[in-house]
Amino acid sequence: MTLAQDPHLPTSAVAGDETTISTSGNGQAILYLVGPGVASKREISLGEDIHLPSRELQNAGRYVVSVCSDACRSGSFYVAAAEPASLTFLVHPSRVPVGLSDAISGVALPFDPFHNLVRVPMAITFQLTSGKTAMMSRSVQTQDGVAWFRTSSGKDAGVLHVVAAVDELSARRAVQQVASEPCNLRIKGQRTPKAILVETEPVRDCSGNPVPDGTIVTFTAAEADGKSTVDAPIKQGVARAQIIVTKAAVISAASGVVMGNELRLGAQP
Amino acid sequence: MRFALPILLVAVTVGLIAAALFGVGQAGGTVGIAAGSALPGLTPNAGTPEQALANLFTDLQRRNWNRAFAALSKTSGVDEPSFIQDWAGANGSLRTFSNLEGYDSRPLHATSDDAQVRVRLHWATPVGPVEDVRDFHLTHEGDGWKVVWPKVEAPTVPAQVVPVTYLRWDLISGGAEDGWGSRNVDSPHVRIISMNAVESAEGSVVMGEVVNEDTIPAFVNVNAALVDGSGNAIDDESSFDKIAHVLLPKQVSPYRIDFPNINLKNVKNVRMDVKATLVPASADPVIGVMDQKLDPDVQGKSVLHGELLNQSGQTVNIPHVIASFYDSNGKVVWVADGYVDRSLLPQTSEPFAVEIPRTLAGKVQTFHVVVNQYSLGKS
Amino acid sequence: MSTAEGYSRPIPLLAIVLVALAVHGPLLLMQLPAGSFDTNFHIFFASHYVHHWFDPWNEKWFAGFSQTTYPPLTHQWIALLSNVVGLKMGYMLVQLIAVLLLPVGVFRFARIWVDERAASYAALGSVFLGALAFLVYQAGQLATVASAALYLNALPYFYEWMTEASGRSLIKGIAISWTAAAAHHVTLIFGLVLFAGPVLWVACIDARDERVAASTTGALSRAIVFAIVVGLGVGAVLGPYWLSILQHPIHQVPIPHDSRANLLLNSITAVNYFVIPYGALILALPFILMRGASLRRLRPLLLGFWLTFIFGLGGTTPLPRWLLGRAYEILTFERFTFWATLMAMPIVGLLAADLLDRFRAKAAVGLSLAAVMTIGAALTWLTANPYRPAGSVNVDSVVAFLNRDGHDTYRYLTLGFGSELAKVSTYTNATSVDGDYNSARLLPEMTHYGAAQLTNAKFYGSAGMGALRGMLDHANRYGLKYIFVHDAYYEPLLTFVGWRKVDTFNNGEITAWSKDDVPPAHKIVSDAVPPAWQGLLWGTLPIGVSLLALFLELFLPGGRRMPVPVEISAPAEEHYVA
Amino acid sequence: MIGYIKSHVVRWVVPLAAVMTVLLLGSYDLRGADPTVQVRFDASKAGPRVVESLTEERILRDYRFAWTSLTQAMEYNTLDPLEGPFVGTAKQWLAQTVVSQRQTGLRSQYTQQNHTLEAVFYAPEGDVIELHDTAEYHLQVLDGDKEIHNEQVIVRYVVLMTPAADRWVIRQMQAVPQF
Repeated sequence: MTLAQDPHLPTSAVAGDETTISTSGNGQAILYLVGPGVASKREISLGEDIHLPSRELQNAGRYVVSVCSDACRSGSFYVAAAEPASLTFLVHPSRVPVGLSDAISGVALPFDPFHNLVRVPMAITFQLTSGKTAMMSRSVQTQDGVAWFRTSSGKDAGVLHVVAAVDELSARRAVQQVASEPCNLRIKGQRTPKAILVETEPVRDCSGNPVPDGTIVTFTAAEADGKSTVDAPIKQGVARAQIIVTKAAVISAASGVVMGNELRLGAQP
Repeated sequence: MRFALPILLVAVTVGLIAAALFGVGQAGGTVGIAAGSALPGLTPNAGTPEQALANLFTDLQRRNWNRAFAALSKTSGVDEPSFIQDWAGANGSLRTFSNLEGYDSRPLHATSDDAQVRVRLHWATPVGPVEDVRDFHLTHEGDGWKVVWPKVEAPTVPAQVVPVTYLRWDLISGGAEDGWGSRNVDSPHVRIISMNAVESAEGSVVMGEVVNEDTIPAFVNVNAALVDGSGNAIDDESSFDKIAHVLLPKQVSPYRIDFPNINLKNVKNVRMDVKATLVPASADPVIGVMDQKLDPDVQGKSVLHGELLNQSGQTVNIPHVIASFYDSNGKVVWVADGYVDRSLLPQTSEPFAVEIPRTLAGKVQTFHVVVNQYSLGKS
Repeated sequence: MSTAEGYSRPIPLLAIVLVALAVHGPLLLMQLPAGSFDTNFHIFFASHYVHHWFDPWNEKWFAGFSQTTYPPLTHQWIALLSNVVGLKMGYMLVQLIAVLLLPVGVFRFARIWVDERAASYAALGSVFLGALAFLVYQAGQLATVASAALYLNALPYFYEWMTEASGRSLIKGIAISWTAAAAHHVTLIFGLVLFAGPVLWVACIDARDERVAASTTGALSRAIVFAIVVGLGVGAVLGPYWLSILQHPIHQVPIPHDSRANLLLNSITAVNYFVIPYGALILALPFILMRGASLRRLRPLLLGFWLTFIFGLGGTTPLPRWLLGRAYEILTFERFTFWATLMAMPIVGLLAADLLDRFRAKAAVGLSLAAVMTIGAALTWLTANPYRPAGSVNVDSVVAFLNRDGHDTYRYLTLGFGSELAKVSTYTNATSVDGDYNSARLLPEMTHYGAAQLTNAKFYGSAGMGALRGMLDHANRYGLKYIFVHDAYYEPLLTFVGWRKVDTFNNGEITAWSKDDVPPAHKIVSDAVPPAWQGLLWGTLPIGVSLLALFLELFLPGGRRMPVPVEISAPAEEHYVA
Repeated sequence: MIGYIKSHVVRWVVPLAAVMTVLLLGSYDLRGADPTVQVRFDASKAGPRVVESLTEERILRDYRFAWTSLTQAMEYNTLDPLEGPFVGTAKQWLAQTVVSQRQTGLRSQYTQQNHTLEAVFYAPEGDVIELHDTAEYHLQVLDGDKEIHNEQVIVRYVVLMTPAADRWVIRQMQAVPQF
């Protein structure tokens, strides 16, 4: 039983393809295969070709082969990724105010069916559409298995569809374009027997997009010797609050850092 | 010896017991269960107003309601259920979770038949120790003093229908697939809009305000690390309960971070870090802060007080008030908070008060109050 | 044998042990102590030894603590037995062994003072002690019971060695004393004064009266030899314990305990710590005083009993505080009551003998009723007592939650779980910042407050809630992400400091809370980690001395001799005593 | 008497001691060695986003820790070290390797490790970084105690790391013949 020389290993192997190893000598020996996700051991007959099934070579990387009889002889070979089968597509942010420059970015990475990163350069197309309007279409060559883009947000609130595609493969993401800061925050008030009911006009940003419901508007009623405040959420486009004021007061509203108009009310008769 | 030794041992035992009862070596307090009572004859007589109050508080601590009520003056304008509710709270308020831990009493005036005692009550509550100052009126009846318990004005809510338009955000966590790239929901965008570090009696304090600039609710926590001249962190702490953690879109909250026993002189730099995560939230209830005024109280302390008005249709069990105080330049010079021990029933109001340090009273020009709240079963 | 003869003869020890087995065996096999205060604590310690016999550093509590802070013997035996019967039954078996050893110990201890017949009554009575039932079924003080039982078995050898200079007694006494220390150090430390003191005294009396061969000087010098050897051995056997105590003396703020309360000022405390433990013995107290004082030989025992009795009253008298100083705030005092009842038993044995001689069957019935009612009241008190451990919580869902989806990469806390905290800790892989052992706490958030477990924070008022707030304030520092709440009391605090309810278990009985910005837990650096050699000592010496004691008891012949029978002569006027 | 003791020793003590020894040994906690891993990191060429200095420190720390963990996992065939530093495909592959090694009785030792790490891509939002690692180490593969492979080797790895709650984790680690 002799092992004449090192095992003859494939010079190029592709993930998921089977391959063969040839050995020299005669008699029985043990073949070890250690690689990413694999550590196998089997008896072989020296001098015969050894068939490595595809399931053992699915993960790209470096494989060590060792053939042992009275002594061990080893070698290694690399398995490369197969053709792309999926795209990992990272898009940020998931929500973006309208009209912001360089606010949206995406990174795409092609992977083969066995989750190996495909490093062979290839062109990935990024497409952004808002409603039926195409906002951007760009083809980017992958480098080290990565392609990326960056662009500005649109003018209208709503869903922005972002697609990355290579050949028949595509990955789709959605970015919610939301209204920017409120613009021209205006309030009106109405006195009731117990208090003043104050409410905003429909709250919109400077592009006319409605500010999302739930956004807090702070109403403040300043009297000569104190003040009252209510943090009220916008519901169906309008924020409302009830403020107990008996004296002359100035009522104002603010949302975040944006101030609205003021209402001056006299004392309750 | 046959009789001498037993007699000696019994005598020493009795002597030791008497020594413990009459003040030599204090006995450990009861832990866990506030129940039981002293053996007959061992409860001191209410011979003084202070002793009458002490007996009353002991019974109230142990929830011996009948005995406590029996110790009240007949002139008290309260029935037993109202008395219990006044002391033990109702509607899941903070008081219902509280236990009287101790008290300090100070007589205000006393005659042979009548006394007024000011008592500072120390409550143990789930949100930390709470102090409450209350004046008690006592009268001499029969062979001892009795406490006159005032009539309790409990808020009543008329039967009504409060319209509700539900507005809340829920989270869908997605499937169990690999989260890389396919489940991107960005964290809310939150920004610290002001920060100020000052020295206080207890150490250093970092405070300011934070705003949720996003369109979704955010769970917010502000952390700060104090750094010395060599760039080493001295201490890191968080805003804990001195912040409204859940901020709705565009909502502003004060924050305060305490660094006990840290001298600000040793601090070269403050490293701020605001963490924001997306959380489910509700836009209700809306609580208005009415009639806010900064006035000195009877003890001369500067107190911001006002009324909280529940504008929604749900009971707010524990309201929490956080106030930021600004100087004439609009800089935050102090952040203080306080819990309200009565629950806030729908469409009703309850008073609140927040104290500010005496040294800062002169600096404060204006203030901003945020109301945080706990409602049973809505956490 | 006539009935009259039957009453005048000692009860065989084997029969007494069988009675103990018959009384306590079923209760333990039914796992009655499973709901006690400390059972889960002992099982938790044992579970660590199951997996890490030679590594006493336990990450599961207090973000890491050393188990060398508690003598390991009972836990190691549970760990060994658990390989066969599981942890819970392992606990019950070790507890049963301790309970069976107790009447043997009482019998042998009583023989130092009284004749065999009275000693046998003392031993039989000890099976029914309210204090024993209290410690086993309510408090779960396994180590105290085991150590006391062992110590009582060692004392006759001490007496024999002092009075007869018997080498075998010396060896066996020392081995059992070391074993008792390996089970519980506090018992040995106090036992030295309270139990061994009277034995030394009576040995000197016997020597002076020439009732034994030894001289007073000889007895004293042999006592010193015994004490030195035991002391050195205990130093070695519990070496890592002493080193850890020296490194981290207990400087924590005192934690209140009801056994330190004045029993006269709270009726329930009085019932819990006096009426239930003593039971019918309360009726015997005058006799104990009178009879103990009437015989010179019994006076050391009476004084030892009285001192222990006073200590057992906790804060009812100032004496324990005066004598113990700061240690008063660390110790709990129910164990002293247990020891007091054990010390009273020899004299109670005499009372039983007197009553049986005088009233025969009536006395037998009366004594039996008193014994059964004493233990019966203690068992009834388990459910009637407002101090009883909180009702058992099914923690399986909590354990399952922590053990899945990587939740164990964070630390957790339970609130309102009582002793079930230890049960959660035993079966989860996750670690906690809390724990159910006061002396092992080193985290400043806990030691700066006069409160024990965070899970019971509310019972300690502002101190407890202060400790809890301190810990929650540093949640990110400790990777504390999950809190399980079994008491709505804590919900407001959690809400205001930024925790959210994320799950409910057992139909809402338990809720799980989480904080979103907490990073995974990392190891907390501690100087309390014992070096490997201490782990090796800890894993070998305590179990080793227990095996040595077992070996010597079983295989060293002549070791079962009782002390020299002592004739108890009754005062002349008490004609009814034989 | 000596005979009496001897007979009992043989009958009881020896079996008892044997049982105790087995129980105690069964309880003994084996711990792996802590291998030394040298890592040099150059983040200057990454783009389009500039690697922040704090990020650079953390990646260096976490990458070194990941290799330390990998080394332990491969040597002792234990999965625990893989929890934390690895996620996704990288974790799955390493776990498969460990399981296969266990089944076949193999183990791999990575010693004398020197890693030269270079960042080549850092995403605009900082949610992924691609690294090239030129790793030089000594690899020994053993079947039981028998050495079947032994080499000093330079292996190039393409690594994708993503930020997790408190650290950077390796999501993809793929050896390539050249960059």
